[in-house]
Amino acid sequence: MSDLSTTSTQSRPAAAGPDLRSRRADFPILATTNRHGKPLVYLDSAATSLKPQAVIDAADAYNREYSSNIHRGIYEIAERATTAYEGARASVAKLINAPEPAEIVFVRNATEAINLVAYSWGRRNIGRGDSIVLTEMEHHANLVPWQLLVQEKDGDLEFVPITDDGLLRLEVFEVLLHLKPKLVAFTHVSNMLGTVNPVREMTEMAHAAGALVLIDGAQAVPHMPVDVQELGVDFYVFSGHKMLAPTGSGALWARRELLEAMPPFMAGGDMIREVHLRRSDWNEIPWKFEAGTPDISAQIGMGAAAEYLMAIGLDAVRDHEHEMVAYALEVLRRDVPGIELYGPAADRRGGVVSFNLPGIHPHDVAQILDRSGICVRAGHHCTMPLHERFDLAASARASFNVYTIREEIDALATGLREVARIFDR
Amino acid sequence: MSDLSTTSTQSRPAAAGPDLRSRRADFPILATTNRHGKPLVYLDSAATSLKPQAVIDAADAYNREYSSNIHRGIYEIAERATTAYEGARASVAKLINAPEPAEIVFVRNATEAINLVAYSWGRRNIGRGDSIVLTEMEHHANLVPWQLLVQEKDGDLEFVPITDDGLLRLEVFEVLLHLKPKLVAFTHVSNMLGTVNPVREMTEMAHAAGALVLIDGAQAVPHMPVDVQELGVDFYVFSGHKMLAPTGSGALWARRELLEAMPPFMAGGDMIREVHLRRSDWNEIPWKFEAGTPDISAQIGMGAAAEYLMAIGLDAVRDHEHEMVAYALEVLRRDVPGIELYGPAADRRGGVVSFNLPGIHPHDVAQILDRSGICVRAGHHCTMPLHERFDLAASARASFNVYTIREEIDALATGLREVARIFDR
Amino acid sequence: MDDLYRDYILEHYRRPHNFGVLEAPTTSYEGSNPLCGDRITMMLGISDGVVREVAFTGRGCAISQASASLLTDEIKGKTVAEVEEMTPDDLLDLIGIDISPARLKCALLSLDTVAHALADDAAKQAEAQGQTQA
Amino acid sequence: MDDLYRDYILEHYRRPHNFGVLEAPTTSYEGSNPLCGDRITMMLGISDGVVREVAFTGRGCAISQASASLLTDEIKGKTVAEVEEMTPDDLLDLIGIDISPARLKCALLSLDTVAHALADDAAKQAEAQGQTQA
Ligand SMILES: Cc1ncc(COP(=O)(O)O)c(C=O)c1O
Ligand SMILES: Cc1ncc(COP(=O)(O)O)c(C=O)c1O
Repeated sequence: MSDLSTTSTQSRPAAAGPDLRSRRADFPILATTNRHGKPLVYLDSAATSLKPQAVIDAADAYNREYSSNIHRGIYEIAERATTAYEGARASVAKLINAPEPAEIVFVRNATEAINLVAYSWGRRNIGRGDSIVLTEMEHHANLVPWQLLVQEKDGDLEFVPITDDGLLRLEVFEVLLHLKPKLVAFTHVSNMLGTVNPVREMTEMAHAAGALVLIDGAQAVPHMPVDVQELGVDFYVFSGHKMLAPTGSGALWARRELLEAMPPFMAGGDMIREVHLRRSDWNEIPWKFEAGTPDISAQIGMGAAAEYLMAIGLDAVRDHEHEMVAYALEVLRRDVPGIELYGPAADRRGGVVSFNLPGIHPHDVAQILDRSGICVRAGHHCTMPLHERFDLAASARASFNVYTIREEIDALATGLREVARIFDR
Repeated sequence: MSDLSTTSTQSRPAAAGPDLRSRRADFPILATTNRHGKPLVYLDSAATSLKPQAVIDAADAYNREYSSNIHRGIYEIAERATTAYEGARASVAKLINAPEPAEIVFVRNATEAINLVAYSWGRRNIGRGDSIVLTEMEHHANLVPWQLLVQEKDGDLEFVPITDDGLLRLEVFEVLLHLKPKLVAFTHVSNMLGTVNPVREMTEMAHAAGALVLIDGAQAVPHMPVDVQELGVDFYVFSGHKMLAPTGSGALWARRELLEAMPPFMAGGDMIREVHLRRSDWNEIPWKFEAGTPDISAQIGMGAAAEYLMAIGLDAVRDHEHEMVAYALEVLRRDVPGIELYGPAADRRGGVVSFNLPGIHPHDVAQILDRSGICVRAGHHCTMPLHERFDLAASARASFNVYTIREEIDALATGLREVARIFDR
Repeated sequence: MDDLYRDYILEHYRRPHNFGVLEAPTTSYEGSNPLCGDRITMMLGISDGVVREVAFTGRGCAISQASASLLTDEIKGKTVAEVEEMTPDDLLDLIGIDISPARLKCALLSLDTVAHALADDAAKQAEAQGQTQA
Repeated sequence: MDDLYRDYILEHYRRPHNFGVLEAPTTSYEGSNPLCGDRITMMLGISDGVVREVAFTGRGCAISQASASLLTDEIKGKTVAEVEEMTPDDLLDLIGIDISPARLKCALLSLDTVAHALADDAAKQAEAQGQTQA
């Protein structure tokens, strides 16, 4: 398939080695074909990742062998469920080097995690005139909850602008910090530009100005080593379904003192210590924030996904995706005439490449690629203000994960030439 | 196993017929045994239900064949996922005879549904001095969110008391309605007493007094025909995991006008129409309330569970569970000396029987039953105030579902005699 | 090769009919599909209950633009009542290709925008009539 | 027959040692485990740094009650320092049966309550000393 291997220039990626081949065999969906018999070329991992057999099996085993509620059952399968659920918490804590599993709150997704912080921490700590600093490249999940909060509390939002290359303008950030914001919240990796932001440096700046820092790690955790202690941040959120885990799983990490001081978000069973008709008090963290029956099977799956990623090694994951991105930027630029590529150079980005073909709407691009089994996203990728910033109505996006291979990027390039051909007829 | 079949008195239930036998074969977990090789006798369905193969397969197929994000993908597997997810919404709507699928909001569980209403409808509609009427038999999920709301808004909670038989005292309800509450919220079926409350009658009374009505259907939907239009209520909530579906699935139903007038609860992707840096507007219902990537696989499973239940027929489900409850009350009363049983007679209850053995803590009861593979719940079942009402520290609870058979109730009776024997030695 | 990008669709996309502005439209409306960034402004010149003139501008995908091109051809010369009766299925028949659920909004944006323009016009006339009667 | 309900555990449950009230305890504490409704009040009589007297009342499951019975036997006559050093594992050894994770809180409630009672006592003495010094 790769008609490029002979012409490759300075970065000459090795063909997918035996490791990667056998890794692909872990993902049953990669053996499927589409309605035209074409194999799946899944380049939409930033939207949601594929699931390996180990994760599917972990969730399945719960349903088949020990389906029961957790924490309160004094019988064998309930104890097994509790152990598996709390074990998953420990695995997820390890994945991001959280100091203790109790600091991991399980949630449905990154969106819920941010809303939890906005409702619980935010409503208590943001008052009239207080400001929150975000950036122009935030996903709606890390923007709209803060809009609602400042509307309610009469606070302000400020935005770190970006360069045309898609990098945050730190000199403006510096100035915004003079406003003494209470919170700085930004994405670790942009889901449209791919930009990897300098979290540690910006966190130091924010802390020096007295702000807490929340990082949206939805596009970072599955793709690179993340160590919340080394980053020094205060809140870190991510989604399970983007890190090989089932939909319905996700996590908020925050420092113990913060979680302990925060009032509950949702209320109900399991998050309480004592309930009377007119007052109640709360359970310890993390359970204080996990009201009702959690998504036991999905979170067990998330634990399995964390173990799967750690077994590959997050450095290896990062290297692989870096190789894919470098290769994609090179091939697309060279082989797809007129393509517009957004975002910074390969060494400053995660596994995301957004682009447009001149004069062709990304919906049409995606639709034509679909015939060949190639899945890319088209639209605003939940970053409308960022698209406005670049004066784009929409863009197409290819995004990678541990199972992505060069041949898929080759297929994308071939597919894009076909799109151009159809529209040029 | 049933040493009772010859001595059975007035209600002589038929032995589990071929239908029920083959239905049990649908639940893979029922073929498992515990560490002592004893078959599973699962009597904790009120905590969470077992999952049939059809549900496991539905969730699995998503993970194996068309794992992708919904609503925005222009490629084959994303369209399949969107169709399956929205199809599940239609099935769930049909299960409770909702006028239209758009009135079904997918949530993690009943708890989230109630919190959604408390945050979104409640914070806008409950003000200083406004009252909300609940009952003494509410699950913490339908109590603590309202406590938080009235604490914030300086409103009041009032409680309908219950009789010693576990029935709501409607004459007191009548009086409480003179307070002109804004909302009346109560459980359709009590998860401790099993009481089936007269929803329709109470709703008429509440509406006549100008209150809206929210029903906690967590213990009703999987066990009997529920028709929200016939009941005439305003909000109806339930959990998927108690109705044979995966954990992580659940639904809020509310009338279109209510949902449209309510502000969003969580904010993020998918729930918006347009996002600018400082303001946004909202998507149509139900998506306005589904921020971020939903639990696609679990909700698809919930659709399959709804279809599974409808295929059995909810009247048949209700009859079966009624038979089990009548049998359990009869057998336990007759064969377990001194047992204390809580709640009303069989014809006013769902598939729940709570009890205590005199002088023996329910934890010890559950633990000893576990040896024989019998799973019952022990504790307060998230109804602390109700336990206080009966001056109980805790109770044990057996609860049933479509797969429960008389032999399991016989096993429970035998097990309880063994518990008593051990403690009497 | 599947149906969606037939030559005549692409032809309508490349050289849309009735693309442009009316000098003095009786009614106009800007419809948009924020999720994909499609935008269409429909301008109608109505007299004696008949759509005499129609033009549109906008940007968007091939489906939405071709749909607008085909629809404007179709409604020109029709009575307002006839246009109001057009259903999504009528428009889809006109387009003549299978539209997948994900693209329905693109295909139907033009009709939706026309419907809004007509509703605005009807409201204006009702108001005018109200004022005359008052 | 598994380990949990051995005869000596049931014996301690039925006839717990040191069950009752002290007339004038130096310190006492009520611990509870709201999730299961277990409640234990521990009363200690301490002099010269030694636990001279100990009694408890309460209600709860066999495990929590037997644990309190065994623990009170164990600490009577020990120095405060020795008692403070007792770990959950020490208590579990004393109970001598395998406790599943779900029952750990029941088993450890007695020790937790004693620890609170001692902490209260230490705080009281520190305060008294502070006042003397002031
Ligand atoms: C009556 C009732 N309401 C609400 C709930 C809460 O359900 P969930 O934990 O699924 O949110 C339960 C389940 O425990 C229940 O029995
Ligand atoms: C950067 C970023 N933040 C947040 C989200 C929201 O993730 P979820 O939909 O899982 O809550 C996404 C995913 O779309 C994302 O890319």
